Amino acid sequence: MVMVNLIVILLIGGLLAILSERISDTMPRKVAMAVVLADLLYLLICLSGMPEITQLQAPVANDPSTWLMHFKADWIPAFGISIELALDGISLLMVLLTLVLGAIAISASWTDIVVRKGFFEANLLWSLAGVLGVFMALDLMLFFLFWEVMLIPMYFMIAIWGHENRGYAAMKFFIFTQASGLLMLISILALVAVNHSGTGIWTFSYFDLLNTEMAERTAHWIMLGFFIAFVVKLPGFPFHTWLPDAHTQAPTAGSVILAGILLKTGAYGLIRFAVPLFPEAALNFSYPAMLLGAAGVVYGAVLAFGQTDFKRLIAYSSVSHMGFVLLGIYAWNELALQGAVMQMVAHGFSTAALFMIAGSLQERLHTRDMREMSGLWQQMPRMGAVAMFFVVASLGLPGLGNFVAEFLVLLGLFQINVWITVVAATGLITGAAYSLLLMQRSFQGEVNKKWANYGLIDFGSREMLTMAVMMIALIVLGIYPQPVLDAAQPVLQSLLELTASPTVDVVEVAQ
Amino acid sequence: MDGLNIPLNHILLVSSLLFSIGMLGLMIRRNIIFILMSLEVMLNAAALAFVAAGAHWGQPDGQVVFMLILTVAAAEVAVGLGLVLQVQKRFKTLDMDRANRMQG
Amino acid sequence: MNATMFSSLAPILILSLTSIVLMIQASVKRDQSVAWVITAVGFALTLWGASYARDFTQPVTILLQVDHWSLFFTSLITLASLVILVLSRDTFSPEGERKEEYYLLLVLSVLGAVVLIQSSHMVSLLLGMELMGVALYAMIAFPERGQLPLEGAIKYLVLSACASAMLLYGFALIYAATGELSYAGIGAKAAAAFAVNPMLIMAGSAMVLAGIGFKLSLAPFHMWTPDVYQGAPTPVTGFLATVSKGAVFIALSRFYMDGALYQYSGLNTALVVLAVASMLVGNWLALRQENIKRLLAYSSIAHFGYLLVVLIALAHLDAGLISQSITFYLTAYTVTTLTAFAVVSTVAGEDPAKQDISAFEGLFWHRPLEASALTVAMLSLAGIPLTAGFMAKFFVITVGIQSDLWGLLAVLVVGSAVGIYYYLRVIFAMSKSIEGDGQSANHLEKLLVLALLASILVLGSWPQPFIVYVGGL
Amino acid sequence: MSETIWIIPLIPLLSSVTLMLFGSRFKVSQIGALGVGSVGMAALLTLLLAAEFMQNQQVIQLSLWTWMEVAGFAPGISFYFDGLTLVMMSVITGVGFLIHLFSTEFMEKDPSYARYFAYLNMFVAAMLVLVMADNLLLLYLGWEGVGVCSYLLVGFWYQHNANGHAARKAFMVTRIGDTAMALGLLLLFTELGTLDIQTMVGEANQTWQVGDTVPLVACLLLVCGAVGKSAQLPLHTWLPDAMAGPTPVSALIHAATMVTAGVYLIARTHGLFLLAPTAMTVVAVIGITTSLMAAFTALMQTDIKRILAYSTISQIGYMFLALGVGAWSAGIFHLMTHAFFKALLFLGSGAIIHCLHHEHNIFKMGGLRTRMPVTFWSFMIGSAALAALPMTSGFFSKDQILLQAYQLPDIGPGLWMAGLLGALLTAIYSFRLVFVVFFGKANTEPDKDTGWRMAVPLSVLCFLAMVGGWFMIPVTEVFPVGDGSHPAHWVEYVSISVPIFGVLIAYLIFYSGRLKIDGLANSGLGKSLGQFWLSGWGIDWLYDRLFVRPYYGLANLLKGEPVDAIYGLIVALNQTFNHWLSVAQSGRMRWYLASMVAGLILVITLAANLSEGVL
Repeated sequence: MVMVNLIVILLIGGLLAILSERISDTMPRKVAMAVVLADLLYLLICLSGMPEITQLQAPVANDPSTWLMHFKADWIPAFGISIELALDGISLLMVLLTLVLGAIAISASWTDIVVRKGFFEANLLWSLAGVLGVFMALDLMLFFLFWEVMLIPMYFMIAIWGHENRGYAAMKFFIFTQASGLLMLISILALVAVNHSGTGIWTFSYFDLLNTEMAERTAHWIMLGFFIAFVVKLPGFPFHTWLPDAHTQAPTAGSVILAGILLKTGAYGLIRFAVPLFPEAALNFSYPAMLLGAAGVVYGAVLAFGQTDFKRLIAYSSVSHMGFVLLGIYAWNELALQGAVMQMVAHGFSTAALFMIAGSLQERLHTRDMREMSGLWQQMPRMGAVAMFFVVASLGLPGLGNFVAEFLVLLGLFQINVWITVVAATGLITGAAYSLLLMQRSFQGEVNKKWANYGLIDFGSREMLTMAVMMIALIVLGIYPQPVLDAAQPVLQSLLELTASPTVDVVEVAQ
Repeated sequence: MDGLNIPLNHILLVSSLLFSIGMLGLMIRRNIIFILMSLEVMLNAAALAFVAAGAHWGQPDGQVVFMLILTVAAAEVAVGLGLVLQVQKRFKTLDMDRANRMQG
Repeated sequence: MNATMFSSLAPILILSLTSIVLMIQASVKRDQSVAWVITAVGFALTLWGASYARDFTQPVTILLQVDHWSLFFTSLITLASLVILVLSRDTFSPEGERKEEYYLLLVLSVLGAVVLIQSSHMVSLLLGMELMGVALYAMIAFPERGQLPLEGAIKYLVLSACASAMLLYGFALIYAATGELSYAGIGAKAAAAFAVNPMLIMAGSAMVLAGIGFKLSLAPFHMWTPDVYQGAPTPVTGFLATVSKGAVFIALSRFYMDGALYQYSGLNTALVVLAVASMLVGNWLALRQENIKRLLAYSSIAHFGYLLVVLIALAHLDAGLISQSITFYLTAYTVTTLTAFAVVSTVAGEDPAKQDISAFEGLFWHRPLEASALTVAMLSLAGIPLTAGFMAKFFVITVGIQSDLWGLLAVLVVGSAVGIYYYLRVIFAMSKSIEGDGQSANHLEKLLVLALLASILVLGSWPQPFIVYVGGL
Repeated sequence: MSETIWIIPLIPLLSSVTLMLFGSRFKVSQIGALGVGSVGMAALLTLLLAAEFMQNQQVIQLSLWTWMEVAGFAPGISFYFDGLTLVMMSVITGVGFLIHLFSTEFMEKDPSYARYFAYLNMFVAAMLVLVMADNLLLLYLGWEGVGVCSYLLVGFWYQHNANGHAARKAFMVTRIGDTAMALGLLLLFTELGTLDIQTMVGEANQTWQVGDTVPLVACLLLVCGAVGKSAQLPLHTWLPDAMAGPTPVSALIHAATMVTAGVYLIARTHGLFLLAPTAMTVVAVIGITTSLMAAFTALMQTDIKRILAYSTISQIGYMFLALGVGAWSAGIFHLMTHAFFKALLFLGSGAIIHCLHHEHNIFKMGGLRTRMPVTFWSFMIGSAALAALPMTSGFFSKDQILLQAYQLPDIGPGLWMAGLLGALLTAIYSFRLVFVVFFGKANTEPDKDTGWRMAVPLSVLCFLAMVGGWFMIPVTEVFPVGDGSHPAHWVEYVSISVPIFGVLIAYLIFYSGRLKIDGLANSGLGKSLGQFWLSGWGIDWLYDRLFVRPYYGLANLLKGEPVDAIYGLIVALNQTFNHWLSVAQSGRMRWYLASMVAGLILVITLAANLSEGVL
C-alpha cells in the first residue's frame, strides 16, 4: 500500500497545486514542494520501519515475496492484468532519485515559471507520479500505462511553458516515445500471448512471465520491441534526436525531470525487462546493442562539441553519457551493471544541475546562445564555480559520482569486449573537450560588455542550497558509493543468476 | 421455366453491362439530373439481376426484392430531386463539378 | 409471428411509434421543444425496450435476429442518438428553422440503424440501410441556408446511392450463386456455390464489401467522408460518425460471420488491402488538416481500418474474442467520437470559420471543461492508456497478435504513430496561451460533456466490469 | 604518526574548501595565512614523518575505507608510504610551501586571491593523494585531480581567451594520455584482479614471464599516461602553452611536481616494467628523444617562461631516460634536484616578470644583474644546476643517469652520446638565458626588487639547488639495486666536461660576442632550422592539422544532426503522401466516384483471385 500511497499523494498534490493558485500566486510551488518532500519523508519513514532496509536482503528476481515491498490487486482480471507494484534495491534507488530530483525541479521552477503556475506544478507532480509508477510497476500492462501516461504532463510542460520552438519539440518528443511505446505494447501483448498459448493463463505479471518458454526467433523479435522502446527513451543512438530538441525547449524544471529522471526509465526498463525477460535473445543481441552504446558515446560527444546552444550541448552530453549506460547494461556483468546503475544516479544529478544553470542563465540573459555569453564568471562567480564543479563532474573527474560509474562500466565492459571499451573510453577525451568548451564559452573568456550593465544577479541562497544538495550527492557518490552499490548488488546478482545460461558465450578477453 | 429459356449468365451479363453503363454515366456526366438517371440505371441493373436469379432458383424472392429496389430508388430520387431544386437555387447551376466548395 | 416476437421487437416498435407521434404532433401543432421532448422520451423508452427485449432474444422471422449483442448495440446507438439529440437542441440554426422534421428524421434514421443492427437477411439490411441513409441525406441538408450542407448532402446522396447499387448488385450475384438471401442460408450454401462457380459468389461478396466499405468510409471508398463531415451540421456529423458507421459495421460483421465469408482467402486479402489502405490513407490525410471536422473524418477512416483488423482475424480465431473486441472498440469509438463532436458542436457551432484548429487556440484557459474533454478524446483516439481508445487498441492488437497478423500490426503502428501528430496538434493549439472570451455552453451540454469525458476515462481505467459484461453478450 | 598520515593531504584540502566557500569574506592576509599555513603544516608533518622514517625505515600501509566493492573489485581509499613516497611528499610539501609563500607576494594585487590559493591548495592535496595512493585507482584520482587543478590554474586569468585555450589544451592533451592509462588500469585489473600496487606487482611476477605481451601492453598504456602528464613526446605540446598561468603555478605544477608524476608512476610500478623490457626501452627512447627535441627548441625561444618550459620537458626526458635504462633511483634523484633548481628558476623568472611589468621576452630585459641581485644569484645557481655544472645538485643526478645509460648493453653508448648532446644544449640555452637577461645593457627598468616573501623562497631554493646533490634519497628499499659497476673513467670525464664546454659556447656567443652566429642563423638552412626549432619542431602545427581541425570540422559537419535527416525524410515522406492525397480530395464528386469504381474493381480483382481458394 505504501507504494500506491506514494503515487496517490503526488496525484492529489497536483490537484492541490492547481487549487492553491486561487489562494495566492506563489502558493502552487510551495504546495508542490511540500508534497514532494512529504512523499519523500513518507517513504523514508516507511523504510526505516522495515527491518530489511538495514541489510537489503537478496531478492530472488522471480519471487516477489523476497522483495522489499510487494503489492498486488486485481485490475482487469479478464486479461490477468493487475495492479502489481514491487520495490527492490534498484527501484528504491530510482524512486529516491526521482523524489529528490523532483524537489530540485520544483526549486528550479521557483521563479522560472510565471504563467499558470498551478497547472505547471500539477503537471510536474503528475509526471513524477508517472515515473514512480514506472519504477515500481511489475505488471507489464501497468508498467506500460505509467510509461505512456507520464509523457502527457511532460508534453504539456514542454508545449505550454517551453521556449521559442516548443511546439515542434514537444511533438517530436511525444511522437518518438509514443511510436516506440506502441512497439513495446505489441511486444508486451505478444509475450503475454506466447505465455497464454503455453500455459493457458492470461497474465501480465512480471514474475509469471519471467520464465516464458518461446522460440528463439520469437524471443528475438519481442525483445527488439522492448529494446527499441527503451533505447528511444534512454536515448541511444540513432534514436536520440528527439532529446536535444525536447531538452532545449523545455522549461528548466522540465529539462531537469527529463534528463534527470525520465531518461533513466529507459535504462531501468532495459535492466528490469528487456534482458531478464529474454535472457538469451537479449544477450545474443548484446553486440549490436553495445555498438549502439559506443556509437552514442562518441556521436553524442562530437555533437555536443559542435553546439552553440548551452542546453543543446548538455543534451548531447546526455546522449554520450547514456551511451555508457547502454554499454554497461549489455556488458551484463556485475561490474558494468553497477556502473550503469551508478551512472543513472550520478548523471541524474550532474545533468540536472547543469540544466538548472542553463535555466538560470536563460532567465537572466534571455538567451542560451553561448556566443553571446563569455566571461560571466566576472559577474556571477558563484554560478561559475558551481558550473565548474558540475562540468568537471560530467567529464568524469575521479572523486565524483560520474567517474565511479564510467570506470565501472568500462571495467566490466573490458572483460567482454576490449575494442568497444577502447572506443567508449575515447568518450572520456571527447567528454572533456565539450565540457571544457562549455565552461570556456560561457563563464570564462573575455567579459562580454553586453552584460556589464545588465544587473546580473548571482545565485541566491535558494539556488545555492539546491546546488549544494546535488554537489554533496555527487561527492558522496564519488568517494563512498557503497550504499548505492549495496542497494543494487543483490538485485543485480539475482538478475545475473536468472539470466545465466550455458548458451551465452562470454567473449574471452583478447590476450 | 417454360417459354423463353435464357441462361442466367446471359442475363447477368446484360445486367452487368447495364450496371457498367450506369457507373460510366455517373463518372462522365456533370449534370446532376443525368447523374440521378445513371443511378437509376445502376439500381435497375441490380433489380434485373435479382429477377433473373429469382427465376433461376424458381423463387419469388427475386421479384420481392425487385419491388423493394423500386421503392428504394424512388425514395432516393425523391430526396435527390428535392436536393436538386435546392442546388439550383443556391449554386445557380446543376453542374456538379462546380459544387466543390469543400476540398483538401 | 407470436407475442414474444413483438416483445423482442420492442425497440423497433417504440421507435416507429415515436415517429408516428412526432408526425401527428407536427401536424397538430408545430412546436420544436415539444418535438424534442417527444423524441427524448422515445429514445428513453427505446432504451427501456432494449433491456426489456433481452428476455426475448430470438430470430424474428427470417429477417431479424434479436440477440444480446444486437440489443447492446441498439442501446448504444440509442444512447448516442440521445447525445446527438441534446446537441441538436440549441446548436444549429436557432433562428427560425423549424426542427420538428429534423427530430422525425433522427428517429427514422435511428430506426433504420436498429433494423440494420438486427438484420440477418439481405432485405432487412437493405431496408435498414436505406431508411437510415435517406433520412440522413435530409438531415445533412437540413439547414436552410449555406452551400456546404447542401453540397455535403448531394454528394452523400449520389455516392451513397451508387454504393447501394453496388451492394445490391453484389447481393444479386450472391443470390444468383446460392439462391439464398438470409445470411445463415448463404453461409450454408456458400461452399457448394463456391465449388460450382467461385467467380460469382466472390464477385458478389466483393461488391457487397465495396458497398459497405463506402458506408464505413474505408479507403478507397473514403473520399466523401471529409466533405460530408464538414458540410453536415455538427450533431448530424456526430450521428453519421457514430450511429451510422457503427450500425453498418455490425451489419458487416454479422454478414461476414454468419455468411461464413471469412473462409475465403480472396475476400480476406481484399479486407486486408482495405484495412491497410484505410489506416494509412486516413492518417496521412489527417496529417495537416486544419478543419477539425475534416480531421475527425480522416481519423474515422483510420479507425475503421484498425477495426477491420479484428474482422480479418476471424479467419484465425473463434468468434468470442472477435465479437468482444468489436463491441469494445465500437463502444470506445462511439463514446470518444461523440465527445469530440460534442465539444466541437458546443465550441464551434455551425460556423465554418470556428471549425479550424486555430480557432481552438487557448481553449484550455477559457473553457477548461470542453478543452479537457477534447484533449481526452484526442488522446483516446490516439490510443493513450487510461482512455477508452487505448483499451480498444489493446483488443485489436491482442487479436492481431493471436492471429499472427504481423503485417497489419506493423501498419497499425505506423498509422498510429502518424496519428499522434495530428491529435496532438489539436491539443497543442488548445494549450496555447491566448486570451479568449469566456462564453460557455448551457448546463445540459456541460453535463453531457462531463458524462462523456467520465465514460472515456472509466472505460479506459476500469474496463473490467464492461469487459465482463461484453463477454457475457 | 603512521596512523595519521591521511591528515597531510587533508589539511590543504580543507583549507582549499574553506577558501572556496568563504574566501570572499576573508581578508587578504587571512587568505594568505590559511593558504600558506596549511601547506606549511603539511610540510612540517612530512618532516616529522621523514624523521620517523629515517629512524625505523617503516613502510606504512593505511586503509581508511573501501572506496567501492563490486565483484571483487575493491580499491580502497588507502595510502602507502615508503621511501619513494617520502621523497615525493617532501618535494611537494617543501617546495610547495616555498612557492605558496612566494605567491603571497606575487599574487598580492590579484582580485581573485582566495580562488588562487584555493586551487593551489587543492593541487597540493591532489598531488599528495597521487603519491600516497596505495592503489592505481586512487592514484588515478590524484592524477586527474592535479590535472583539473592544473587546468584551473593555467586558465586562472580566464578573461583572456588565450589562457583558456592553453588551459584546455593542457587538460585535453594530458587527458588523452590519462585515458590510455585508464585502459591500462582496466587491463591490469582484468588480468591480475587487483589494482593495489604492491599486490599487483607481486601477482604480475607470478603470472607473467619477462617479455610477455600483456605486461608490455599494460606498461605501454601506463607510459601513455606518464607521457601525457610529464609532457614527453608525443604529448608534450601542452606544457609550453601552460605557461599562461601565474608563474608560481608554473614553478609548482609545471616544473616541480605534477609534470614529474609520470616519472613517479613508472618508478612506482617499476615491478611491472621489469617484466616488459621493451616498454623500458620505449621509455628510454622517448625520454632521450624528447630531451633533445626540447633542448633544441629551448635554444630558439625568446619567452623566458617558454625556455624554462622546454627545459623542463627536456629534463623530464632525462628522468625518462633514467627509468628506461633501469636507473630508478637516479631518475627519482633527478626528479628531486630538478624540482629544486627548476622551481628556483621559475620563481626567479616570476620575480623578474613581477618586477618588469609582466615582460616575458628575454631580449627586452638585460642588465638585471645589479638591479635584482637576489634574482640574479638565484638564476646563476639555478642555471648552473640545470646545466649540471660540477658540484651543483643537477650535476650529481644527471651524471648518474648518463653513466648508467652508458652501461646499458647495445644502445647504451648511443643513449649516452645523445644525452651528452642534450647536456651540451642545456648548458648553452640555460646560460644564453642568464647572459641575455642579466648582462648586457638594460632594456627595461624594473620598478621594484623582490620583497622578503619572494626572497626567502628563492634563497632557500638556492641552497637546495646547491646542496641537493648530497642528499641521500631513501629509496634503496624500493628499487632493485644495480650491480654497482662503473664505466671507464674517461666516460665520466667527458660527461663532466661537456656542460662546461656548453657554458663556454654560450659565453662566446651571448656575452662576449666573439663567436658570430648571425651568418649561420641568417643562412637559408639556418633560418628554416631556427624557425623549425622555434615552433617546437612544428608538432603543434602538425597536431592542429591532424587532430584539432579535423575534429572541429567533424563537429561542425555533424552540428546539424545528420541522423535527424533520416527522421526528416520520414516526415517529408508523410507530408508528400499527405499532399498527394489532399490533392485527390478535390471536392469533385465525379472524381470521388471514379475512386469508388477503381476500388470496386480492385476489391473484385482481389476477391476473385482464387489461387489461394478457401482457407
